[in-house]
Amino acid sequence: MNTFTYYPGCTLRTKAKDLDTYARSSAEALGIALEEPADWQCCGGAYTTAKDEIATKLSAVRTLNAAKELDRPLITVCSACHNVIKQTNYDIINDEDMASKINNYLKLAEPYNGETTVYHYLEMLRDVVGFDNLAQKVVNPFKGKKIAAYYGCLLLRPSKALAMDDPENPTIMEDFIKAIGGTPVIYAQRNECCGGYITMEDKAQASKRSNAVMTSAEDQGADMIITACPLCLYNLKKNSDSELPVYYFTELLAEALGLKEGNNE
Amino acid sequence: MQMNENKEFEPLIVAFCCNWCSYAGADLSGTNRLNYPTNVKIIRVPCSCRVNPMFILRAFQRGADGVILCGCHPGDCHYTSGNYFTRRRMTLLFSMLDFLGIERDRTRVEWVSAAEGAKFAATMNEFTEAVKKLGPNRRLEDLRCRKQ
Amino acid sequence: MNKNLKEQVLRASGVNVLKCMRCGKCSGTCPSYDEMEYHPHQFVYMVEKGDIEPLLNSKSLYKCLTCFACVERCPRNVEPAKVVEAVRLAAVRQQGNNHMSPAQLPEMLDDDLPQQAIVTAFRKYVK
Amino acid sequence: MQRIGVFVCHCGTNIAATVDVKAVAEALGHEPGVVISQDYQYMCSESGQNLVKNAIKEHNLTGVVICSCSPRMHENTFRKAAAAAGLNPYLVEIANIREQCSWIHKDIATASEKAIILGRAAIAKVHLNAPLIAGESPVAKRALVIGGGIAGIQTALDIAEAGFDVDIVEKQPTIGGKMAQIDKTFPTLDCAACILTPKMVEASQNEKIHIHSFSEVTDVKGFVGNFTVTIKKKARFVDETKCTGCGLCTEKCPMKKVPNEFNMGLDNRTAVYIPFAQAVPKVATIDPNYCMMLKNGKCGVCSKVCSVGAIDYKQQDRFIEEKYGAIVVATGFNPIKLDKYDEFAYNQSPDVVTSLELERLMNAAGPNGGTLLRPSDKTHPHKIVFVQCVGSRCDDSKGKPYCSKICCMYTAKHAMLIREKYPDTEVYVFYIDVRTPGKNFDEFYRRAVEQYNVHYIKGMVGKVTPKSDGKLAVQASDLLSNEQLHIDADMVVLAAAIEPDKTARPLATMLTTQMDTNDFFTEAHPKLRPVESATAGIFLSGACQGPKDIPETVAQASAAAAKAIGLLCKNSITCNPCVAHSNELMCNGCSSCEKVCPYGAITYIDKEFRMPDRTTAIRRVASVNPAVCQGCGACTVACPSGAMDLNGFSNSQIMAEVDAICK
Amino acid sequence: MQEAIINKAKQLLADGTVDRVIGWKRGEFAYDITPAVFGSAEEIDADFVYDDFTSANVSKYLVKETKKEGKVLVFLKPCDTYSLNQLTKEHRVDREKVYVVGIPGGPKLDIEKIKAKGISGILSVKNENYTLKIETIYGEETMPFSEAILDKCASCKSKKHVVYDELIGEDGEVLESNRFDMVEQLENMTAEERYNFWREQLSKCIRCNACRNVCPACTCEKCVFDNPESGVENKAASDSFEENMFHIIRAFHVAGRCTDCGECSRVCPQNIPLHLLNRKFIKDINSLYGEYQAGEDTTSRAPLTDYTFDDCEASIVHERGVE
Repeated sequence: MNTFTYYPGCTLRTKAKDLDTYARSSAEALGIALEEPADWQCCGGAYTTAKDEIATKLSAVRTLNAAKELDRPLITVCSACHNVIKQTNYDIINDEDMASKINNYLKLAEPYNGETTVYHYLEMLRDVVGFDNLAQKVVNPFKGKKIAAYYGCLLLRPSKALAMDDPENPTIMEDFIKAIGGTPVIYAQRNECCGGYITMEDKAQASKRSNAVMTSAEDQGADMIITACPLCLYNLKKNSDSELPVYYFTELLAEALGLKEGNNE
Repeated sequence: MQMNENKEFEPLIVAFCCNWCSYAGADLSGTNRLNYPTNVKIIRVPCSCRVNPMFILRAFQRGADGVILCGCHPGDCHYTSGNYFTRRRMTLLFSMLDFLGIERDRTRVEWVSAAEGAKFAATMNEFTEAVKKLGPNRRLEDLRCRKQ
Repeated sequence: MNKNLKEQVLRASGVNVLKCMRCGKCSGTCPSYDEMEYHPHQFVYMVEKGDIEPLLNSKSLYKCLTCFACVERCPRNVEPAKVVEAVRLAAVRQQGNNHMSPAQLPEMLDDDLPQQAIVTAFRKYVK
Repeated sequence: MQRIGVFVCHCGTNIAATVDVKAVAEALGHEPGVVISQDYQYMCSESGQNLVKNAIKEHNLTGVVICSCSPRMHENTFRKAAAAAGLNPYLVEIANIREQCSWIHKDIATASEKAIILGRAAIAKVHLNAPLIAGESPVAKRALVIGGGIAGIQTALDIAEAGFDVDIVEKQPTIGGKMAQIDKTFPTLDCAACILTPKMVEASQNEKIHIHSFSEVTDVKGFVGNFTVTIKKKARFVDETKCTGCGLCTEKCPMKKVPNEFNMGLDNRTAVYIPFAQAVPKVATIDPNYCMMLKNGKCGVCSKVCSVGAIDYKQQDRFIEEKYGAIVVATGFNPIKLDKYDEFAYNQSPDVVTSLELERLMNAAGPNGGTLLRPSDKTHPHKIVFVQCVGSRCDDSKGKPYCSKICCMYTAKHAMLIREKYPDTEVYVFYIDVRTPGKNFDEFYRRAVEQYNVHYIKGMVGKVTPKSDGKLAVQASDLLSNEQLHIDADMVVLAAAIEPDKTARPLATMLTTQMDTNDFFTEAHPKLRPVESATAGIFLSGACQGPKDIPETVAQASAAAAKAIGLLCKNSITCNPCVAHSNELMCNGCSSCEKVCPYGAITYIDKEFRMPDRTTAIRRVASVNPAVCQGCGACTVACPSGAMDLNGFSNSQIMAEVDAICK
Repeated sequence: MQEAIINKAKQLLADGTVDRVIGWKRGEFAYDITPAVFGSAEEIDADFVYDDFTSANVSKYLVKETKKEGKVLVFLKPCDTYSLNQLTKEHRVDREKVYVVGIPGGPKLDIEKIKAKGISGILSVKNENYTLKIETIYGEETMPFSEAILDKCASCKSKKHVVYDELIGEDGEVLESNRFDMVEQLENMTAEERYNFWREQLSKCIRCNACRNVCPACTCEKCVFDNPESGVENKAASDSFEENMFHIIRAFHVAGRCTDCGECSRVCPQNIPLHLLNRKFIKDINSLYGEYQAGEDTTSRAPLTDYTFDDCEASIVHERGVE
């Protein structure tokens, strides 16, 4: 059995339990053990790119270092955590000055220099499990369902740091949809921001953005949207006028694997 | 090696430059009036691959304090492959000199294109400084086989 | 022109604004364009000119979604979002200039709002 | 006994201001072997040269050292002067006391001291210089043009006009290249086919021109005047000599779903095909990737309908070898792939097209017979958005750092043609800069704006979103009005950057020519030798050297032809005498030198030697072909015994320079 | 073994397979074994020797012998076969004119190590069950075989014959050797220490040229150091530097060609560890350009006449190891 260090993040413990629960149960069914590090802190939700910001990067480095000490790759599932942790790791590797400031501050037993490999759960499905293998384990395929993958802004950008997929023409979620038997729907707004970050302050702007995303998906004939981000899910549901259902991709995964009751007949 | 009036050590630097890129790059730094020290004396060769390790050792033997070899960037050799051979030869030669305990900073390979006049001057300034710090070349010139 | 502020923004962002060729693709791709008073390309250009005060006081700072569309699509690798962030940091780091306070929170919240929204807002807008 | 003359140039004040030229001349006059040492205002001037010539005669000099500017500047001048005075030109050495001394140093004392040392090194070298006589090698009176686009065709026509045989190698089944795909040409709006196809026919009918279509260069050996080239004639499964181009086979071929590359895949062709009506040679070709007969042996329709029996399913690739005196590269360009630019939805909507695709959509021989229709639903587009600089002027991993040069003009052309033909269609052009240097170019662009009311908007499209109603939601910035525009367009046209053809790089390796990082061939000199490569005998024509429009391409093609003709006119060429040579008595025959020679100039012969004990022994020794050797010297270092040495840069000469400098 | 070899030699001479035999014969002392050419069975019976002191690599003699008429029989130990392959590759030896019989290799004995035990006046040395019985003019002495092994045999790289026409005895395998240990030890010293080490060693050089003369890679028709035209001619070193020049250039000239047979150090009368220079090059080549064993075959491209586009830059020397 493959074991990975698993970082759920704050939201998955509270408002996005579905994202977390089904990620775990599905991983188990796919022969992947996810192990949480003993004590992790919230990643901060957004990466501060500024070079003179050190304090805001520390919690992510602690998580990365915890994974390094366990000598296993680090898996994240929330798009935001994934973005923050990967960008932190990228900057530590590429910005010596920043790395030394962070290490000076943290005083770890051994300095952290970007040794940990960070995977998004989807990358794990693609690169460790393999979508072909996944397809073979599907018991309830989403046959005939037109599913629109929503990447949002966090999952792919900046592509230099995240290096997950082509930032303009991604296929990882579409391949995932094919693996669970569905038909992927490609729509232009799949990699545009839903406006989630501004939802507390400016509902109008958030709603304008979510509507743009939902309409684009509807236009291309989607039956449902999947996402990896709790904030996107909240925003697309709450702030758009669309009735299109929005799910976490892990929900569909669990359903396909027969681990969750669903309505995919 | 020469000493100027205030007795500051002035190293003698021999620079082998390939005719097509680096010698032209050196000319360009002249055309642009980019200064580098008089310590550097250039010997023109058709290609960096013409430089025999014997020339380098001979320069050290006769009193050079540093030897630098400049050629076209890998991939840009006028003769297509010359500098690739240079790269291997000099890597091994420098490694051997290091193995014999000769200071590493006395030897250097730098790729300078015909357009890189500024790089040529900067490289020569830097290299001269580095050799100056090492002081006179005694080890290679004076690796006394008969111990005193 | 405020030289110190410009230096500070350039250093913090790590962006070379001189690479900008004024194509406007950042502003063409920006999802918050209409909500912004100063647009991504203006941030880059005004920082280049050292004309930073107007940016410091603009609500545009809080309309940027940090979605990195401009960063990804800039043909010259300029990374406008990083400039916006550096200016925003310069603004909220000023005494008493936090953009948000915990007192405002209750009215903004609803039952479904994920934590990350609050965490993120405080990270971005509060020093 | 050597009699060496030293001549120190003031170069006006260029040298004399920082180097005490009198002191230098004085000091060098005391060097061993120096019989005369003089200084002069301008050594390169006529009177300066006369000074040298007179001294050679008067003092019966055996060597000359000129302390002046870089040898890259005037080495040839002084060599010629020496030759005119009866001294072997290779007995002249230059000490570079301008670029590498006076111009970079400020202190007169140290600069003068260095100038003396450089002079001394040159004197030490010239002591060991040997008179060299440049050899000659014959020139094959035939040229090869690689690439059969407008550049290659024009070059071939010009060379043929001068009376030389010329072969065109074209990898496609027909010549014509990109220009054949273009509809109209700027700024005159005359039809491309109307001006190109007569040239194609002219080329095919010219008895001096031999077209190898559907062929590739696979190997190049030799050197200027004497190249041996292997050409692969790919199997087209049709006997070129028999096929009449009647086209019956293409009508009857049952395999009709092959993407038509000539129309940029916008429609289909058959498995046996003639690329377009005016193809030259007008001969059918069978595409083995689609032909049912070639794939699984079932069909044979074309063979049955061909009345002349030209179909040959058993045809094999053929290789031919030919000798050429000159080679002209005319490999052209392609638009880049737009996979990485999906913010413009190129992969998502068939109505987002490249400019070259638009050419085909508008062309009378194109998929819609010349009526501009949207590829998705064949309706007439009412709003079209053009995006400039897609992938050009980029500093990222996706695009190209250069300006593709032709896009501004062809976009203005497209916009104008559309407005002319379909006045009800709104046309928007998003530009960063409109670049129109060229005769009548800016006037042309202004006409698009002023006369045809094309909306030119300074700004860039940031996102294209296809919608359910078939519209393309274009989101873009308008920098001058400082607003974000949202246009519901029917079509979006992307001006994709152009890049050199992918075959260029392997070809450059075969030809041992240089390329820049973008895979454009590098000219021998960016200003003064723009159509020659640095490798003698290889010339550059058209967009393989850099982005170019048609008139520029044709101009360069004729220029390359002129250079090639200049070479072919000679019966023989003078070789560089600074080449390697092997001392047979010391050669081990070990093959080390042969392995590092980039030109294959070294071969081995078995030679009989008399041994000290009066017996004879046969030894394998290296022999350098002086016409092939370019004088890099790689072999001299690979040789452990020192048998291999280089004329003009011999071991002892370089060693003497080292000694003089380190004295 | 000596008998088997002698019989083989006589048989091949008798049936006309070969015209001459390269082997070894005894010199002034019992342990002083030198290469020799034999033309007849009588000569072989009289002088041919093969014992624990027969360590000389005779492959180099083939350069001259194959220039003559007729075929030559040569007996090669595993390490010597690498030399022959390398010479064949460089066209120095005509393989067609050689009949190779592979014979088992060492370990061979080093007389200096026996003498170092204070044993002198040696008349003969016999190996009895890995104990050496040494007969001297002062009586018999004994010492363990293992203490008298040649250095080059102690770090043997291969027991495999890479070329032969026939074998006497079994063929062996390429070994995992410790031959780079000393090089590594030096690399880990400071530059100062290395400098002092080599000054100590090279100052012993008397420029006798034994290393060059024995080296199977040094077969130049005329050595650059003997050639006035090379600019570096110095038959006897005129200044201290020239010894260094000689040894560096010699090592450089054989870099990528040296099979690491160890003969240079074996024959050095001053016991200078010259093989370390060669091994340094071999070690560098292996680590920078991929494993390469000169003489392993006759076709591969030698590392110094080859390159890849992404070879490391010379600055790598500055970046690694101890300054």
